Amino acid sequence: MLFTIFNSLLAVLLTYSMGMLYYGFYRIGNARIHRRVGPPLWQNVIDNIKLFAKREAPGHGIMFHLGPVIMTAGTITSMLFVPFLKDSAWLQGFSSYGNLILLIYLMVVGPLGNALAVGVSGVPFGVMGVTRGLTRLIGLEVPFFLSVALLMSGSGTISISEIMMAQDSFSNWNMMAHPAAFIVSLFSFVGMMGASPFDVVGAPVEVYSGPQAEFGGKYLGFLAAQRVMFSMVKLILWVDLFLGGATNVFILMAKSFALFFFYFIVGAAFPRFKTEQAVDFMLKLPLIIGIGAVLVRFWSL
Amino acid sequence: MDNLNKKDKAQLKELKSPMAVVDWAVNWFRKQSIFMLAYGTGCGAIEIPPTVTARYDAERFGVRGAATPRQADVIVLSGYLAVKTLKRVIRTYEQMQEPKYVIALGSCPINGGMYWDSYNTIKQLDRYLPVDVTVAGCMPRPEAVLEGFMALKDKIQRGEAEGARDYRDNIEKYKNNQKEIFGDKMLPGYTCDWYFSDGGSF
Amino acid sequence: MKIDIKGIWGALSSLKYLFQPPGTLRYPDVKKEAADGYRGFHDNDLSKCIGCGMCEDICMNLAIDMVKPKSEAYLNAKNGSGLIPRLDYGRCCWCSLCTDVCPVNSLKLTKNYVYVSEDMNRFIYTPGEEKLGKREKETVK
Amino acid sequence: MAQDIITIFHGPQHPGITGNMSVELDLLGETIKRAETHVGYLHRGFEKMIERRTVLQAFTIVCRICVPEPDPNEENFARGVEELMGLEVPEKAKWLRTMVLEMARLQAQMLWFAGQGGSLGHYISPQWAVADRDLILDLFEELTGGRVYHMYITPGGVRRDLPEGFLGRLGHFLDYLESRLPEYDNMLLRNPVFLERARGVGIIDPATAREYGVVGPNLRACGFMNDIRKDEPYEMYGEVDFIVPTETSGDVYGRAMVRRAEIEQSISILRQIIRRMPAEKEIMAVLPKNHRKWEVPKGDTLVKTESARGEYSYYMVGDGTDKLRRVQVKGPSAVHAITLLEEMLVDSQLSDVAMIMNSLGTNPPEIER
Amino acid sequence: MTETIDNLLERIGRNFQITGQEVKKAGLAALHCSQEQLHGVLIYLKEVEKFDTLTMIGCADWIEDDYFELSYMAYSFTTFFTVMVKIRVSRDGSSVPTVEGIWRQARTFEREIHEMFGVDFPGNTRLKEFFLENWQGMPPMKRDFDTVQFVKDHYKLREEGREGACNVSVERKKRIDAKKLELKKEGE
Repeated sequence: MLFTIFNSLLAVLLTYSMGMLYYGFYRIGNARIHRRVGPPLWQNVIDNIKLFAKREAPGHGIMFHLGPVIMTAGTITSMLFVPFLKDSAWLQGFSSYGNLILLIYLMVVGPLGNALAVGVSGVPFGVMGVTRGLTRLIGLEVPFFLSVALLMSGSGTISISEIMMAQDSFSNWNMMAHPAAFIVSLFSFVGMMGASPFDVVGAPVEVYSGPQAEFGGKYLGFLAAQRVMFSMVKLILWVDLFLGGATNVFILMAKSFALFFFYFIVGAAFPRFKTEQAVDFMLKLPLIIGIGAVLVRFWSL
Repeated sequence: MDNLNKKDKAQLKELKSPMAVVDWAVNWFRKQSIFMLAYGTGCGAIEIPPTVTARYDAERFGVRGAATPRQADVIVLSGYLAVKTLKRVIRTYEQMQEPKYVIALGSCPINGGMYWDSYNTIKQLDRYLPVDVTVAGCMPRPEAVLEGFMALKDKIQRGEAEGARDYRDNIEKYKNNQKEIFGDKMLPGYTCDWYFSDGGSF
Repeated sequence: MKIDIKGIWGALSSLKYLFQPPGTLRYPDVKKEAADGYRGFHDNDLSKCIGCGMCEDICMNLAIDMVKPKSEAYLNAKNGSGLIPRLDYGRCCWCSLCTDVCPVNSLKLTKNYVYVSEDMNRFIYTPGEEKLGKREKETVK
Repeated sequence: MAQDIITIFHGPQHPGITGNMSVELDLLGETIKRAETHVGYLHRGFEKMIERRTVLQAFTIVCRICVPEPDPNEENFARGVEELMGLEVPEKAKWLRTMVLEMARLQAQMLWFAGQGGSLGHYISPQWAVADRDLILDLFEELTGGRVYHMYITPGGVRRDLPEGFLGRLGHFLDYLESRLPEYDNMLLRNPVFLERARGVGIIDPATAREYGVVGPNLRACGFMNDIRKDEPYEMYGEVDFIVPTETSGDVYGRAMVRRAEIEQSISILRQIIRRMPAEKEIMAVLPKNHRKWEVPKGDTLVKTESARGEYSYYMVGDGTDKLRRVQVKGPSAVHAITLLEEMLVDSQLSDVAMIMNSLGTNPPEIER
Repeated sequence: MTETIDNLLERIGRNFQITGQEVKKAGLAALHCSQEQLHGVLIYLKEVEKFDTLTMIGCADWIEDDYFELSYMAYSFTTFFTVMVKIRVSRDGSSVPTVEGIWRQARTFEREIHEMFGVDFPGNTRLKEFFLENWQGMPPMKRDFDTVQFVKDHYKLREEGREGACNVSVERKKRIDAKKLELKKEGE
């Protein structure tokens, strides 16, 4: 039991530092594309600590306080059901008790909790951001479910660990074995990470910063930390599902960074879609590929 | 990118008690990460984009834009303030979270500037809001604006950038001054006090 | 449904700057000299100033007051009124009319432009007689 | 189900607003049902201040009317005073004025480009465009002594002659900018997401454009070839060759294309000016030394200048003293930012507000002075 | 026959009672008419002469003769002529029916003149507060509105550090007198 708790803490620490590192790179990389120097690599950590060091934070009653907490809790719970490494006792969390379907549900819990808090705050921009987020979710989830379904039927299991185990060599990686599923999932991946062109939820020029509009001080600190950790969870999940998992932390970082780099270039190069354009986009190309792949799959069964 | 520069290290060596070190560290984090509220109040708004974009790149110093007052640390009042704007600025300032800072750019907030005889702009900003740093110029160049940010950083590190506390302590004085121009169309008291039923922070 | 491959490729082509050195002027380390004739802060050559008050007259912002200097030593023999201009940087707009109108070219604009203070009362300055901002907590460059 | 309309204020403190103004929006979901513009956050009472100042003193404040592009104001004011006083401007001064106006147009278009990208959440464009615009400001700094406010075009001529080697540096800059333009196109203007969002949004139909007196690129994007530089040539615009680019769609994309083409035209005009700049030294008409002796005779006139966002009109009234009786300013934004914008925004989406306002070139200080 | 601005003025003069007209410069003419004639002239300009748009409505305060001069500037995109139609209205409590029905953007211009000069435009649908907020007292653009006095009453100018300003001519006279006195003494 103690080992599990220690392992969980380690997972939190690892995702936090990995996330801060990646997003530090993200800011510097963006700055370079902008032809400027950019902040130091650890600027995100400084920002985060500063937010926690703010003396004041606005409150709107108990539900508002709970929002960031639910969000962070949701993130950490999802994290615990994702195995980080294969063939290792380390960084497994509770993944042996859960499966992919549970995880898909858990990943939605955080945003829903936040939606309640934003609703309590009564800020129209926040409410609008949440509405946009939920609308966008419809677009994102459909291709994601399709690719996950393909994967599950392909591997014949719903356990993440087992899916990961099955990918023993490069040619067996799900990315090679089920290229259609991988491509479809990449679209939802970019959307789930909140990169342009699917970042309409928190667009500052439209709805201030959407769901975060009313959060300041330590709440924002929680949300910022939560965001980077959640991004890492998604990266690791994709590594597990499609890139053959990782046997140690360095391989994990290398693989997840490759995915992160993809997200980064897409985010840097494109402006953002409107909400319905984003949903439209998701329900066109990815959906067609996805449905095509599913049909092919059932044909071959 | 020497974040802990020589000046900081020298200061750190002089500190004696652990609490002082903690205070120092908190101030260090505050000064290294400054979220600037994007509110173009006057002409000076035109020199803010060059300051934060590629040519001068204020993000090197940890200065970045924030969208809403809740997330911001510093409000840059760039130039003259019409009476109508001042009302919104006060409201915005009161919504920001402590510790919060004000940078004033240009001549106009100091003594009216070239609009000293205009019937619709205020003449002395520090009568209505606590100003931390003022930069001279009409408009200040991006270099001068950067120097303004550095002066603010020094002030934060010294622990003297407590405009918000000053505003709370002397709320009577500030509100009376504001009343002089708004008359009975005053804003309600300190925004947080009436906006949040549970009293703001805990 | 059409996929605009050319457009997508074009958009991605801007990412090539990721591998190129940035074009930022690293300000505090590298300073860019202001151009000749930049309208920065004032300087008054007191050996020439005749105290005519033309600068005070033309300034519509009432930024210039003619005042008695701290000591008579600042005045030259030709100074008719015994007064020199004092500037209020809470009014000045650096339009340069005062220097254009100066009959002996004693009042000039320099290339310096950085003056940051924490006190709004410290923006009054008599060029020639004193230096701008010798006090603490101020930045002058 | 009852329809829940919520009212929000888009501005004045909002990252998606151009300058310091605010639009009150009634929203049903994300669709705008009613829009109302609130201005006056920047009102300084310029007309009153000009009444109190002599002509020479007033010329230094008119440039503050429009922050992104101050020179058309100086030009208008100077030309109005010259018309009223019957002054003759030396030829070189006219060339210099034309050059400054074109440089100002170029930098204003860059600023528009920055805003257009920024309003779509594409953060490369503001970073690149503002940094490249800074190079023009450096040239301005050399020529006029100021980065943003130049106070260069004065009644009777211009204030300074060209610095040594200035035209060469201007030419270099133009070459640089021209080499960058394809990259700008690739980055934003041909970006599939931009096309998807900008086409068919914020349409002004030609009849409305005419009736409201929409000016500048907004008018030209509706298919009209109207440009004050061509219609009523001032300074040296009659001497240089340029075309007036037009589009027919009248939407955000059309306006973007017109502005993009105008950048090229400005570059070509500036190249012609570099070639034809006279060498003489005279840049000022002869005027009394004492500014209180510049008497403006009784009479009134209307002067117009084409800025990057459209035509600036100055109605100037002299009354025989050293001060002007009245200078009334109508900026290009005054026609579209209030009544027309309110009508355009109805039934559009909240996401498009920032983009539409940027593409119209809304600039509050010129509405309210 | 090419269209000239003189022909245009002549045609208008034939149809309406014009009290005065002048050509200011190429493409810019002014004509004076009474308030009753205003709408007729403007509708004629728009409908018959195809003056598509209203550039602006100018207003000048001639306080000596106690009237405001309103200039409606109509602009034609085909001939590039501007015609200023000028009317005189009394300085206090005057009202001019709106021209919003002819050109819609006149709404904004009238709204501004209403706020800045206090001229009433009956029929204008948006005649409410525009630039100023909660303004009481005299409209600010009137000539007799003293803005410096207003500033002194409502705002405080920073006086600290600005003491001791001297008048140049007074000081010069003092110094000359002192010199003279010195010379006199020396002479004695």
